[in-house]
Parts: sequence; C-alpha cells; structure tokens
Amino acid sequence: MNAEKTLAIRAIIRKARRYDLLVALLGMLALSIGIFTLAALFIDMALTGIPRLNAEFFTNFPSRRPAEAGILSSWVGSVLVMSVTALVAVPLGIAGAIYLEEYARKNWVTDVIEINITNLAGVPSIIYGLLALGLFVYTFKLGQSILTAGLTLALLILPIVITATREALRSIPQHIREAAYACGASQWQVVQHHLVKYATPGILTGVIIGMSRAIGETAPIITIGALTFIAFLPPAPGQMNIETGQAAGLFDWLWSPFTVMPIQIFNWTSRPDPRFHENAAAAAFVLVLMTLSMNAIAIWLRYRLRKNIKW
Amino acid sequence: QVVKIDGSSTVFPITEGVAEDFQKTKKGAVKVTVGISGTGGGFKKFCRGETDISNASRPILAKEMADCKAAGIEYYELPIAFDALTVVINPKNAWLKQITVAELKAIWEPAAQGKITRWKQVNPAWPDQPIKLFGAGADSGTFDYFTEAINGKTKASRGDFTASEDDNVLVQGISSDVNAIGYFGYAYYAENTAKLKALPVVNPKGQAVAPAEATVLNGSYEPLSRPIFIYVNAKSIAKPEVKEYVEYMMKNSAKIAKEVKYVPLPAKAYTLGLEHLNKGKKGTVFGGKNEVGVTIEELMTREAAL
Amino acid sequence: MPSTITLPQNPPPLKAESKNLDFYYGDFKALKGINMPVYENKVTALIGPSGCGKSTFLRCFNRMHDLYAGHRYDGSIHLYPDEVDVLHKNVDPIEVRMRISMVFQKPNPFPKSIFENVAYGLKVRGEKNRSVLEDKVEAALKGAAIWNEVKDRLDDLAVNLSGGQQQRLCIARALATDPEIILFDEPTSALDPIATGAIEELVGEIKHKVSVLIVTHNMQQAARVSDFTAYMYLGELMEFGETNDIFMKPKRKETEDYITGRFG
Amino acid sequence: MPSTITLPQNPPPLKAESKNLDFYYGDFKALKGINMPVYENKVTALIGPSGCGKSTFLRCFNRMHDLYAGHRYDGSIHLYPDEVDVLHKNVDPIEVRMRISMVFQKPNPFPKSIFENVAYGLKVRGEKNRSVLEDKVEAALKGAAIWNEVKDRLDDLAVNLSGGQQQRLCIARALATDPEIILFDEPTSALDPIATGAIEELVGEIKHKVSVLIVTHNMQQAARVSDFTAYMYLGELMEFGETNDIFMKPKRKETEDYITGRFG
Amino acid sequence: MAVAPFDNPAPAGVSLRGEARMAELARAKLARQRRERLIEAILFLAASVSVLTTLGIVYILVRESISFFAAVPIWDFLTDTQWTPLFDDAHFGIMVLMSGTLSSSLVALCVAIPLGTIIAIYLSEFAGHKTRETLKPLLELLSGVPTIIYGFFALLVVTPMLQKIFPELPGFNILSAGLVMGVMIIPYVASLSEDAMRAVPMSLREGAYAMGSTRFQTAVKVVVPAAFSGIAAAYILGISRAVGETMILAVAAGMQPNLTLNPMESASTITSFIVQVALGDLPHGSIGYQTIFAAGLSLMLLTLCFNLLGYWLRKKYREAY
Ligand SMILES: Nc1ncnc2c1ncn2[C@@H]1O[C@H](COP(=O)(O)OP(=O)(O)OP(=O)(O)O)[C@@H](O)[C@H]1O
Ligand SMILES: Nc1ncnc2c1ncn2[C@@H]1O[C@H](COP(=O)(O)OP(=O)(O)OP(=O)(O)O)[C@@H](O)[C@H]1O
Ligand SMILES: [Mg+2]
Ligand SMILES: [Mg+2]
Ligand SMILES: O=P([O-])([O-])[O-]
Repeated sequence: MNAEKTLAIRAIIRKARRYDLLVALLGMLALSIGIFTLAALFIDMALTGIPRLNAEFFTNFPSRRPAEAGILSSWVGSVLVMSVTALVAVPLGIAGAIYLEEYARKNWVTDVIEINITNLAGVPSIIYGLLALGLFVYTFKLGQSILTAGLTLALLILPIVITATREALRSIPQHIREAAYACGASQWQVVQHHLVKYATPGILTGVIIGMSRAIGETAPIITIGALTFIAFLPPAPGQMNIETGQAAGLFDWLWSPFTVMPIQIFNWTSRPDPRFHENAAAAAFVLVLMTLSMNAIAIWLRYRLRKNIKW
Repeated sequence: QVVKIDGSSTVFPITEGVAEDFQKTKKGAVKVTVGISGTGGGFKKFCRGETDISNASRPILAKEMADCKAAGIEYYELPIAFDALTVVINPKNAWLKQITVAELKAIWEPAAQGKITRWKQVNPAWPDQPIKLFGAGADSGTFDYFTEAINGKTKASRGDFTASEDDNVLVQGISSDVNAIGYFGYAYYAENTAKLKALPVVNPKGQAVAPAEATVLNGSYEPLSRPIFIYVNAKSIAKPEVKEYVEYMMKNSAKIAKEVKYVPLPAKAYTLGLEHLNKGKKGTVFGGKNEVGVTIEELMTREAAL
Repeated sequence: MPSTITLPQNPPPLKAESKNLDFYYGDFKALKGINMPVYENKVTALIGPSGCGKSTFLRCFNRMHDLYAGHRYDGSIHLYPDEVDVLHKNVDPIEVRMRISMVFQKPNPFPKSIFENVAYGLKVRGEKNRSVLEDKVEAALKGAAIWNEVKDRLDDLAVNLSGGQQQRLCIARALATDPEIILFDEPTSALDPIATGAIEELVGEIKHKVSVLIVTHNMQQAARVSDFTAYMYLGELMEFGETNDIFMKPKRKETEDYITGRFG
Repeated sequence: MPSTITLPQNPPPLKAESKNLDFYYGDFKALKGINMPVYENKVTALIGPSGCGKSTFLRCFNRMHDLYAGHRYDGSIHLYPDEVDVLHKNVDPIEVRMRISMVFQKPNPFPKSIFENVAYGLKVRGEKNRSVLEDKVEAALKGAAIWNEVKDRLDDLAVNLSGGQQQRLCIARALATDPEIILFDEPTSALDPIATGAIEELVGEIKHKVSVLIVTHNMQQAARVSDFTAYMYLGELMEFGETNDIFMKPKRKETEDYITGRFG
Repeated sequence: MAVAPFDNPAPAGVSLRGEARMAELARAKLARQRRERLIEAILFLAASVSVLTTLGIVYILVRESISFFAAVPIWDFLTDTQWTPLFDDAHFGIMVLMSGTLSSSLVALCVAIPLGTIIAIYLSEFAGHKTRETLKPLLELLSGVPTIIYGFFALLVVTPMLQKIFPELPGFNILSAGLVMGVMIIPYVASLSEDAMRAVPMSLREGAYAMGSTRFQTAVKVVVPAAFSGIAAAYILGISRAVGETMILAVAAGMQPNLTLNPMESASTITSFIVQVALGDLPHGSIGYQTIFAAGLSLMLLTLCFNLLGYWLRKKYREAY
C-alpha cells in the first residue's frame, strides 16, 4: 500500500474516531445526570430525615405531635400488604409464565394473552386503582382493606413477574429440556425438576423488582381510599380484645383498615407544621432504603444464584 | 371495635388529636380511623352509613340531609371549634394591604374564568401582573364556604385555579409565587407565618380585619369566620365505643383545638352538645343552608334552642 | 430411488426396524421412505453430508420430534420383541423414551450434582430408595468409564467437569436406566481427540448389552466403531450394509464419492 | 516442539509473516510461538482438530481480539511490502482491518439492503459518490459470483437471501474494499454442498488478486482450494508446506494421523 | 431389562405382543395424559388472570363511563375547553387534562429518550464489562425509587433551582415535574434499549469491525438498526410510563386544569385529576365518581394506542438479524 493512500486512510480514521470520543463523553455525561439525581435525592432526604431516625420512630404510631409521631402502623401495613401481594402474584405469575412458555400452543388464545400481558405492563398504576375501587371495594365489597390493597398491587406486578419468569425460562437452553425428556420425564416433571429450579434466580429478581415497585406505589392505594389516620395495628391472629374478650380470627387482619409507608409520607408532607416534613423525609428515607436494599438483593441474587447454574 | 370517622380536612387535626389520645387511654381496645375526604365527601359516606362520625367545616346541606333521610340515617350536630378561613398572599406581595369581598368576588366568580387574569383588571391601582390562584378542592367544606361567602352561591367558582384537598400544596404554591392569592383554614396559615401573609378582609362594617383568635371571638372577622362540626350517626351512638369517643371528644376538644391553632368554643358549647346527645336532640340548626357569617354567640343561641 | 440394502448372511436378531418412514418439518419432507433394520447388540452408524437427515432419523426413535409443533411422522418404527410401533399415536412417547436413551452432540448435563444427573432417569421412573440409587449410579458411572474420576466428588456440579467427562457422564445417565437402545448424535464432535478416543472405546463396550445407533460426520469414526453403516443423502437412505462392505466395496457410486471425500 | 516448516523451492513473494506469535485468552495461552509465512496471491489453509487455535490465529491478522478485554498478543505479524507489524500497539487496528478483510463462519450480513451491505466498507472509508459506489458494488458482487442472482433486488434486505447467497454477499462485502488479504474462518461449515462448491470455486478465483487465509475442518476442502497448508495442534503450528506435500507425504507422524482421520 | 416405571405396565420382556401390547400401552398413555391435562388446565387459568384483569379494567371503566356519557354528551367531552367537573357550573373538557398529560409527557420524553438512548449505546458499545455491570444496576435503582419521593424532589429541589434560571416560573409547573419524570424514566429506556443492543449477535458487530468501522460507526450503523424493534419497544414503554405517571405530577405540577401546552405553566393531567378526586371522596354513583372513570378510560385508550403501536413495531421488525 502506498504512503499517500495510507495517509488518506489515516485522516479518515482520525475523523471517524472523533465521534467515538464524543459519544463516550456524552454517554458518561448522561449517566452521571442519572446517578447525580439519585445521589442528590438520597442526600437531600438523608440530611433532613436522619435526625428523626431512632427506635421510637419505628415503634410509635402517627401522632399530632411531630416529635412523637412514628411509622409503626405504616411499616407494618406495608409489610402485610406486600405479603398478600407476594402470595398472590408469585404463584400466579410463575404458573402463568410456565403455561405461556412451555404449554401454550401457538394460536390466537395465546396471542391474546401475550398482547394482553405486554399491554398490562404499560397500563398506568392509577388505572389499577380504579379497577380496585370499582371491583374490589364496591363490587366484591372487600372494603378499603389490606386484602384489597394486596390484590391490587398483585395485579399490578403480575406482568412483571410473568415477564421475568418467561425470560428466565427462555434462557434455559433447549438442550436441557431435550436431555430431560430423553430420560423419560413427563412435561410436568421437566417443569418441576428442572425449569422452575434453573429459572429461580431470574424469577426471584423479577419478583423483587416487582415488589420494590409495589411497595412505593401511592396512587392506586390513594384511589381505593386509604388515606386515613391509623394509629393501631391489624389484629394478629388469636389476639384478644380486652373489652370484648374475643380472639381475632386467623385471617381477620386481611379485612383490617391499614396505612402504608407512601401514604404516611404523603400525609405528613401535607401537614402545615414543617416538623412533620422532617418526619416525611425520614420515612421517605426508610422507604427508599427499603426499595434500594430490595433492588440490591435482586442484583446480588442475579450474580450469586446464577453461578451454580450454567450450561 | 372500630370508630370510623371521615370528612373535612379542616377538622382533621382536631379529630386526629382526640383520636390519638382516646386510643391511648383505651390502650388499643378501641380503634379509630380518621379519613380526609373533605366535608362533602365525608357526608356522602356518612349518609350511606359507612361512617360513624363525619367531620364538617360547614353545616350539612339540604341535599345531604335528603340523602341521609333516604338512607334512614339520623344524626347529632356538634360544633367543636371556630376557624378563620384565611386569604393568603405571598409575603413579597407589596401592593395588597387588604381586600374587599367585592374584589375577591371579581377574582373568583365563575364569570372571571379566563378573563380576569391580571391584577390590574381587578383594581387599576394594582400592577399589571398575572394572578395565580390557589384554592380548596371541590369536595371540601372550605370551598363550599368560601364560594358561598364570596360568590354568593355554594360551589360557584371559576375553574382555572390550582385546586387541592391538600392544603399544604396550596401553602407551597403561594409561598413560591409573588402573584399568588389563595385561601384555606387558619391553622395552615398559623404554621407558616414565615412563608405567607394573611390578608385583612374588609368586613361588612367596613373595617379591614386580619384573622386571629381575638377577631374571631369578637366577631369582627367577617364573613370568613366559620364554625366547624362533627356529625354523629344516631345509630352508632348506641355502640358504647362511639359514645365513649364522642364524650371524650366533647371534653377535650377545647384543649386540642387550641393546640392545633383553632378557636375553641366556650365551655358551655361542649356541655350543651353532650346534653343534646343524652337527650336525643337530633338534627341541624341550620336548616340545610350554607349560612355565612354566623358568630359564636349566634351559634350558641341557636344550639340552645334546638 | 430405492435404497440399496445389503443384509448380512446370518442376520443377528432384530431390535428395531423402520418401515416406510417419512418425516415432515411442517411442509418440508426431511425423511423419505426409510426402511432400515437395527440389530440387537450391534452398532449401526448413520453417515452422510450435513443436512441429509441423520439427526432427524435418529430423533424419530425416541419421539424427540414430539416436543415441537408441526413435526409429523408417517410410517412406523417397530421395536422387538414386543413389536410395539413407537410412532403409533396410541403409544406414549414417554414410554418410548424410557426404553430408548439418547446422548446428544453437545454434552448436556443438568446443572445439578453428578449423582443427581445419573440418578435422574431412575427418579423419573419412581425409584426413591437411596441405596438402590447409589448402586445403580455407581454401576452406570463404571459402565461409562468415568467412575474413578468422579467417585470422590459425586456431589460436585456436573457442569464443572471437562467436556469429555461431561459427555461420558451423559452416557452414564443414558446407561443408568438399562435402555434397550442408545442413540448417539455426533457424540464426539465437540470433544478433543483424547476424549473422542475414550468415547469410541466406550461405545465398543456398551454394545454388549445394548443396541447402538450413532450419527457421525466422521467416516473414520464410523469405520472404527460400527458393525453396520447407513449412508443417507437428502433425506433418503442410499445404502445400508455391514460397515466393512460399505467402506471397502460400496455398491453405489454416490456412497463411494462421499466416502472418498469427493464432496461434503 | 519446533514446527516442521517446508518452504517451496521458488517461494512466491511474501505477503505477511507471523513471528514468534503467542496469544493469550486471559491466562490461557492459546497460541504458542507461531512462525508462518503467507504468500502473495496464494491460498493458505489452516487445518487441525477443534480447539487447536485455528480461529484464534486467523483473528490475530485483523486484530479481532482487540474487541475483547483480556486478550493479549505477543510477537508480531508483519505485512509486506511495507513491513508494518499489525500487532504493534502503535498501529491502529482499524487501519489494519481496512487492509485485511474477513469472512466469518456464519454468514453475518448487516440488517440493511444488499447494496448497503456491500457499500458499507466503502462508506466507512469515506466514499460518498453514488456512482463510484454503484460501480464498486457491482464489481464486488460480480467478483463474488452473486451479481446475477441479486442485480434486480439490490434494495432488498440481505437477511432474506439464502445461506449460501448470504455468505457470497459477505465475500462481496469483503472484496469491495480491495483488501490485501482476506481471512476465511470455516466459511462453508454452515452451508449445503452446492453452496459449498460455489464458495470453493470463488476462493479459487479471488486468489488472483488477493492473498487468502482459510480455516477449515474439512481436509478435502483444504486439499481442493489451497496452495499451502498449515496443520495446527494444541496451539502450535505442527507442520507447514505446500498442500500437495502435506496431504501426500506429510513429514510428521501427527499430521499424517490427523489427515488419515485417526482422530478428530 | 428396564426398571419398571412407577405406574406403567412393565415394558419389554413381557408376555404381551403386537395388538394386545399396543392396547395396553394406549391405556397407559390415556391415564398419564389425563393428569397432565389437569395440570395444564390449572396453569392456563393462572395465565388467564391477566386477561381477566384487562376485562375487569375495561368493564369497570366502560360501565361507569357509559353512565357518564349519558349525562355528558361525548361531543362536549371532546371539545369543551374547560374542566370543572365538580363545580356548580360543571364543564367536562378532557382536552384540558389531555394537554397537561401531553406536555408533561413530552418534557419527560425529551429528557428520557435522548439520555436513555445515549446511555444504552454507551453501556452496550463503549463501556467495559465491569463498568457496565456496575453502572447499569445503579442506574436501574432510579426506577426503584417511589415516585412520590420524586414528586417532592421536583417540588422542593428542582423547582427552586429552575426558578433561579426562570424567575417567572410558578411554584407548580409542568417543566420541573416533567424533567424529574424524565430522569425517572431514563432507566426504563436505557435498560431495555441496552438489552436489545446486547442481544444483537456478536457476529454482526465483528462483521462491522472487520470492515474497519469505529465503535461509533458500528453502534449507529449496525447495532442500533439491528436492535431497532427492541429500542422502539423501550421507547414505547417509556411513553406509557410518562403518560401514566401520577404522583410526581400530582405533587409538583399544580393540579390546575389549564388548557395549555406551555410547560412553564402549571397544569392538571388525567392522572393527577384522578388522584386529586380520589383524595377527596369517591361518591359512588355520582357524576364526580363517573368522571374519574371517564378520565381513566381516556388514559387507558391513550396508553393502549401506544402499547399496540409497540407490539406492532416489535412484530414487524423482529429479528432483523
Ligand atoms: N426444526 C427444523 N425445522 C425445519 N427444518 C429442519 C429442522 N431441523 C432440521 N431441518 C432440516 O431437515 C434436514 C435434515 O436435517 P438434520 O438435522 O437431520 O441433518 P443432519 O444430517 O443431522 O445434518 P448435520 O450433520 O448438520 O447434523 C435439513 O435440510 C435441515 O435443514
Ligand atoms: N474467548 C475465549 N476465551 C477463552 N478461551 C478461548 C476463547 N476462544 C477460544 N478459546 C480457547 O482457545 C483454544 C483455541 O480456540 P479456537 O477457537 O482458536 O480453536 P479452533 O481451532 O478454531 O477450533 P474450531 O475448529 O472448534 O473452531 C481452545 O482451547 C478454546 O477453548
Ligand atoms: Mg445432525
Ligand atoms: Mg474456529
Ligand atoms: O376539607 P374541608 O374542611 O375543606 O372540607
């Protein structure tokens, strides 16, 4: 190759490489905007909220006196609502995904279900709130209860769980299925002995991501009408009522009025007394910490569990 | 053992305080839930029998009375405090020292929608700057009371303003905009005196009066002083926990009202309320009208006459 | 074109036989009227250029195609002595697969322990007794000539074995259930020469108790391990006969061309 | 073990030469001290069992390994006549790739039109003139013996072509930029026999204007298309020489074993 | 011979042959199939829950909307320029809320799409493995923060900052809410686009590099077109999120029904209207109650259009490589 041509090519390369630099810089800039926002959000909350974080904050009910107010009823409410959500969404989601990925024949019914799930994933959460209001609260008369909230959020995260499970199932290579079938396994045995097991890390990540979304959802919960002052805990199974002497049933708590963290935060920020805003920041800090740690667990699981599963 | 309370956000701080203390004295044996649906929303639930007690920042209206009647629901009306509905502006606002009802009407009447958008249009002495409006949401008693008092008709208002059931949203909005004007309960102003300025309103006697406990008590803050109530379902009172709660409330409202920056009624008002309860004197003394400008004395005489 | 089939003088007992077997991937006819015997305790090699249908044919024997929609069989494969037609719609493919094992091209152990891999076929068959499992796993691993390498780490993950070990593990897995036939689909194509040698040796040993069908693209391998050879081309069985005959004096020009490497 | 290298009597001009080339995938040394000439306008075939390092060696020539972290070269590959060491860290890999094209195992046309695929390399080199592009694309497609099949649908998506056509398109793409060397990594292993024949023929033609390095696992193919053959084993170059010699009278026992199919 | 399977008759080496044996096998198959069918039916029911959810949503929205449209002519709903459904002089012009929804979504997308795309390109084509594996999860955390917290962040931190630049800016405005919403959506766009780009086979990238392309050329000319359907799907999801986001707008955008597309003003969106009403009472059966369902139906239709567009794009351009 002659020298002249070489020089020409070098010039072209140099020009082309300028864009490389540009995109790399822009990419890092864009990333830092995102990460900077996250940091700003977090630091802002931490600075206002941390002074309020002490043991009483977690063991006190809300109160009109900001210094005595705590998040006991709301964190317990969040935990209970999340449990209902998980208990409903996880089995339903996994079973649905298994059906779609492993059993469904390619026909219009499957197509409808698929389009429907993609579509549901994009339906705004407030619409789920309306569904819950119209269906659970007024038609099924479940009231503004833990059960209603749990079911609503379960429906909300169902598409997330299904999609994650399907992804996980799809990433199991076909040759593993073939190996199992070749050993004489029936379809259900293949699902049970292999697919569900190998998909667990993916399913767990999906579930946790769904849950960390659900725990921060405010709009649908407001819509079912749960913006309320609650300074008591739902009845624990078997708990005695001092006045009536009756023990609470095993599932009474499902029908109990409740509040959750985001609602408590919303409530406090709408108070006139600015000291409540510190409470709100502290509660928000706790909530963000909860979701972040859930996300962190998801990421950790993704790395840990997958280690033992390779093909 | 749940006492269900819902309704006015204005009354909420008092009810919440009572509920908190009451639950403490009962050591958790009685549970009290307090919702914030606004006065109108509260009455809708109340008249469906979904709640035991409804908080209200205005008297029950004829339509609501009809609803309750249709559902066979009778109630006790118990005034618990007075509030000064406060007109607030941004502290940097230099051109407003006071305001008349007529000026407020010019700003807020339905006909002003889309037309009255600059201060100058209301009063030529005011600057040629946009008006930013903040007000209570449509389900609130505050909205009903304000529209009745200013525009002469309940719920008659222009629509292009920032409306919120959440008064703190309004505080935020007004405190961050020189051109803002809005209204809400006195308590929200009292907690934010650094960020807001309360505008003296010219009363029917022609005096510009600022909202304060004293001006409410002496009846000079007019027409925006208003009594606030709880309404108790007559059937619910048969439940011991509800009765106990209401009695507790009557005994402690004065203390808590003061604590959360409301004007407590004279002690007699509370005993009178309890008396009504014990004697089964049900119903309202307002006849379904959203009356404005009722002073404490007037209220007391009416209650006594029930 | 009819296949050229040369049966041996004294044919050994039949283990299976495909009769007029057609196979369709949707509309595409991948196998065309295949008639071929499989003899008991013999190794039959399937050779032919890429895409000629070797794998397709092999996977008919254990109804692997049933896993996919649109795959269709026509004709029959009879299994002896009980004369069951494995392709018959009344026959449960799972039943077939319990009698006919398969070893795949790429070693595909489950991401479980070595023990669990080999025991899997037994578990599917309902065997729960731990000591029976242990005995059979050991026997299978010995049969697959990998016992010595793994006996101290039966609880390790199978995927951490080397490729050749994995493939022998898969053979052990297939052996553990005492199948009547084992199908091999290019079992050494992903392996190095040493591992390949080990597998070939193994095939030579297991044929004493089981009939073997093996697909290979390596003619030397076919020559080394098989007793009978079938040459396929474009979905047809071109020639079938004893391995020595096919490689030394093929009856058909096409076979000879292929074997001498004139194409493919 | 030193490689057995037999240079021809009258060697053609050198196009490239690897000197003491080592290559590491992280800690794993995949190539060990490779010394090998590449002659101008000749076809050099790389053969050897799977995993011996053929692809690894080939991909050193156009610095493909630079795309992955942890891959490391040691030694040099000089390009003649200007004696540039393509592995030198001061040499821009992009410049190297502009001189040395590559055709991959699996056809990998871009998801663009046929025309855009072939014109891609020219556009990257800054060519914007439409008529120049059209001429060069036509020439390249003709050179890859696919012009007649696609000339009426240059704007169709390339992915809609058949496998063999796609591979010829990829060859046209590689040819369009007038490279000095073309690297082929098992270019026919995903193709049917007819497409394979077409590609082999093509290689025979293009070598008149470009040097060719081709990896193949098919010894017959190596024998058919190449002038020189290199036999690799476990990362080492075992033997290099004229193709006829390697296949007829290999100097080393290992080479002979491999060629006669005793393993692999 | 083979170990006896747990519930099938013993296979080979048994007395039965030919027809009899086949009949026996047919029975065994039937028994097994029945069990598998039952399992399948249960799984199918689980999968149909999603369809039931949609049907439930549609049923509820349509049922209430029908009563709504009995009271409010649909023409007024579409053309009125005022939105005061709960006032004495009620107006029901959905355009007012639509304009808020559109302008806030537009602001958010102007942030999320360019930034998300460039981040995706950077992570997938430029960043090293380590960088990607640490930064991507970190970025994804952004989407895990409850949106109500973003709302107060917008109101209390971003708006005051913006007011330093635009002193005219009201305390509640679309701009600040939209910007924060955009940042919240970045991870959806970036992460899904990055997944789509990752899924482009390495062989395609190698093809491009082998032609002498730079990273930029490879990314823009080969990887992005090849991943187009996935990237489009990511954008669509971003749009759905923006259109459906509620709390950020409810808190920071002012809830003022305002027919304007100017982001420097405060406005109410469909979603913020719904929560606003929900914060008050939901007077079952009243026109106010039905209004939120009519608004919800409009929102649902809007997102449905986008989602169908996304589905269609994915179908049409699937696996271009
Ligand atoms: N799942 C499938 N769908 C459609 N056609 C298929 C499928 N699998 C294989 N084919 C086609 O069927 C024919 C036979 O394929 P098969 O895999 O049996 O060939 P083979 O002889 O095993 O080749 P190889 O040596 O490459 O494995 C080929 O033309 C192939 O393209
Ligand atoms: N990316 C990689 N990382 C680590 N090791 C690798 C990588 N790619 C290849 N190797 C190893 O390097 C050695 C040579 O691989 P290479 O792909 O060059 O073999 P090959 O001769 O081309 O084989 P084949 O015929 O199977 O393509 C093998 O042992 C392989 O396992
Ligand atoms: Mg095959
Ligand atoms: Mg290779
Ligand atoms: O919440 P209100 O008191 O205004 O009804």
